[in-house]
Amino acid sequence: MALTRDQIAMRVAQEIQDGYYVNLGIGIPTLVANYVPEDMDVMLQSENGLLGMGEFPTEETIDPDLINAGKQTVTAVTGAAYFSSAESFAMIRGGHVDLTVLGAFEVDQEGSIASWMIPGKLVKGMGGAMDLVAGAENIIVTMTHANKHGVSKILKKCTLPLTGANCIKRVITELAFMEIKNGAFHLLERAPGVSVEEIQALTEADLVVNGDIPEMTF
Amino acid sequence: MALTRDQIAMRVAQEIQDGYYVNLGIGIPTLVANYVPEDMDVMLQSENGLLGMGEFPTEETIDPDLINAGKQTVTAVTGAAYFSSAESFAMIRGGHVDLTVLGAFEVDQEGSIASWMIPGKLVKGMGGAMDLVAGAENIIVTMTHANKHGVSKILKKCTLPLTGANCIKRVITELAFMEIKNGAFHLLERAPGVSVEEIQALTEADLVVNGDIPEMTF
Amino acid sequence: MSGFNKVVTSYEEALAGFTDNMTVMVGGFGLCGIPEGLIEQVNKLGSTGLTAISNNAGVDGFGLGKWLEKRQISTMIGSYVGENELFEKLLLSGEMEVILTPQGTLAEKIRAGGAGIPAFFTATGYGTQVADGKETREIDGRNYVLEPSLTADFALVKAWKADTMGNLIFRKTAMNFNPMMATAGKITVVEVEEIVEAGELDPNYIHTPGIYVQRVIKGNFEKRIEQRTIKPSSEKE
Amino acid sequence: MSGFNKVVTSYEEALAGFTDNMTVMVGGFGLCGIPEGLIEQVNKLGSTGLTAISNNAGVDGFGLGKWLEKRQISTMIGSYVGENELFEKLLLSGEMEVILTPQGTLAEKIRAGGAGIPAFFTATGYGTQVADGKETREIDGRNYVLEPSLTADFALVKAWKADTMGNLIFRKTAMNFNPMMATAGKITVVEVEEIVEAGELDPNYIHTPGIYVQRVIKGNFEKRIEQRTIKPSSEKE
Repeated sequence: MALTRDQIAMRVAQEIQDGYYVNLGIGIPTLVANYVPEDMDVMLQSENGLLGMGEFPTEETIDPDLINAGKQTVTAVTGAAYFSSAESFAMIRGGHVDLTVLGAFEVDQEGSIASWMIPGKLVKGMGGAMDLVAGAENIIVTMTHANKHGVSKILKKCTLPLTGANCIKRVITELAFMEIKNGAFHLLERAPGVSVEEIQALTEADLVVNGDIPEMTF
Repeated sequence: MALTRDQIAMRVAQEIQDGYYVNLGIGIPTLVANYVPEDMDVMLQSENGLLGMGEFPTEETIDPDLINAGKQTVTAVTGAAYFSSAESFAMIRGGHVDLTVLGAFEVDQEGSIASWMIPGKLVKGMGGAMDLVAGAENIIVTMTHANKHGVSKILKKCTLPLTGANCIKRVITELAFMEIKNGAFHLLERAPGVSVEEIQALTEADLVVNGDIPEMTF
Repeated sequence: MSGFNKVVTSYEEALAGFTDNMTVMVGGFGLCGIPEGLIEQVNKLGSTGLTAISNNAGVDGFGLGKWLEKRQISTMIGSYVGENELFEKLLLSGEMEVILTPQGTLAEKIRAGGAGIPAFFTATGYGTQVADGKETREIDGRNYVLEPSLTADFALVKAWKADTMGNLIFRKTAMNFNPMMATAGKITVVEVEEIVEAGELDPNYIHTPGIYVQRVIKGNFEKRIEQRTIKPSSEKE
Repeated sequence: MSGFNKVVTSYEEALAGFTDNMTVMVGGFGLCGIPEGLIEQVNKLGSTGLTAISNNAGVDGFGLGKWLEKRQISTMIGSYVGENELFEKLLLSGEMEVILTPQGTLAEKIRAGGAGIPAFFTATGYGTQVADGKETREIDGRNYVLEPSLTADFALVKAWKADTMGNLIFRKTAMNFNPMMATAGKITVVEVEEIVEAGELDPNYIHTPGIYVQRVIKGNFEKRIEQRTIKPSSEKE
């Protein structure tokens, strides 16, 4: 069965290591924070200028001067630091963030990603997404495998304006965990109960399937 | 009579305006601080990372963590700020310092300056001098007009390795206050009792003398 | 220290010399850390043909949203349109030129402008439309885009506290673009919550030294919250 | 927060993995703000063939002067030789390669290295031997030199205080090159005067966030003064 949004986040969380500095994008990536293993510590980076983002505030602790990159009011954890956006993107562009998780409209087998614009329809601006995909060594993209009409978003070549070229290596959808290398998607894991054929059917890109593909475990 | 070192500094100080941020080099430029008019305030920038340099400390207030660009122990005035050397040179390169005063071995009529190296003899490194001459709009060079053998240092073309090209506009020596424009030195003022002919004799560069040249007043 | 007293007491004085067709940077991220009173004053002045450099353009009816309503901006340089419907409309209709710039590149272009760096290479945007028409170059096996820096006639900055000499400190994430913009304006005007005497801010923790600042004014801030997110009351620490 | 505890208790541990022929940045300006114990440890290790990036090279017998004595440095990148006689001798004899770099360019190259900027243009050094062999370009009527950034295998940094997570604050002008170097080392080791618990440093005034720091060690500092200048006792305030 296809993963829920929370299950996608749970699977991403398994890739986290103790002591990681992590940047989580808006949407499913945000949920990842809820599934960091108990015995591990991570520091969340928010690109507007905060390292050590905490949970949402209470009515008593809410502070308009303390927001995250999604413009939500948040708190700061023990050991946090505030800094300018220039410093924040120095961290990101300089490769100091250990893991970046973000959403996408499309990804392709060359590792390119489209996530910021649908011409004529949706213009939100790229915000920090282009910097994040260019700066991080270690990126996980979370997205749905296809749109509601069954049209694949796992493509040979992105059709929408790119956020970054040749920068994505790992993608987790509601159906599969895939790695991009040598110009193709490689199927690493299946969602529990989802067959390789089902994944194949919704994947427009070249999909390499080597041997038995294990199911994800939670 | 030729100016003393202190008189050169006094003449430079007349160019200061109230509210100026000023960077003073080592040697005569340092003396300028002593002659800032009573009714004016200046903030001294020290390029290692201090805005608002004060006088030397006492035995009681000396602090090894508080030095100037000449590596001397100093103090900080009210309203001072400490910052990194990157920030310090952002100020300098970005043209935020109102006046820079520094010494030189040679200057030439193209506005080039040599101040950091005598090949085979003296290698101290350029330190911040190249940044200062490239960054400041408003630079005054203080120097002796000629060496002790009477060889001019006010040249058609510098012979020593340059600190900066085409960046110097004003020079004050023990004999004269000169402006560099249109490929020549223009004599603005004479030291009291020094004749135009004496200045001319010690100036290898093209020297433009327009009308009566006033004596400096102190 | 007369020459260093940067405090002005009216918004008219704060924006003296501000005219049509100027380039103006405005600090803030979303509605967090925006110079509310200075934005209001430009709106009052009614200046048009502005090139506005700001990460966002406020929301409908607040912040830079007001400049949009009055059609004061002819060119907007920012990274995020977000939920601002009027912005999106002006962009799609072409009524306003919009130069969408990645957030980190925008921050760095402003920092570079203030620091006397005319251009720098960054990997951000390589292979995307952001790189269209720009020089690209491979350095040590990676591809980069050459980005020119940004400066402005006026930088409108919001800080937490200033001393009379213009030394600034910011508060939490209200810092965002404000420190870089403070360095990149020919005239930098700072609206603050509190003005203190010189010497009251610890010189070791000043975020923006006064050398970058020309004018300081005390403002009154609404500090509107864009996304009020509260921990559900059922949730315990 | 086990994963974020960066404190080490021996210099051996602090410099684990440090080998011959590495590139190493060393913070400080003159003898102010240098990581004394870390410098000493590299001297003890006897590593050779080092490329050292530091504004100065200490004085004879102290700071990086000790690395010079032991001929540990094969290439020195700095801005000032100053009064260090051995440095001048090794430079003039060609025994050590010396890449003299303007101080501001050096600071910016290191800042750029840490910030993922591979190269930038600066007016500094245009028309001088610093620009020899480098690309130059006219931008808006001024001439600039293209300067590549610098990074290092190890950055040896001196801070005033660190918390256990590696958040740093510096003190007065002992800050100098230390914050940029902290960002530009693959492994950044910080020697501090005091280590405090996480949460004890105000998040609003942290100079270097812990994300840049891999190891923290408490040192004992001599803080030798290079130019002891005292106000003449006759002079009154």
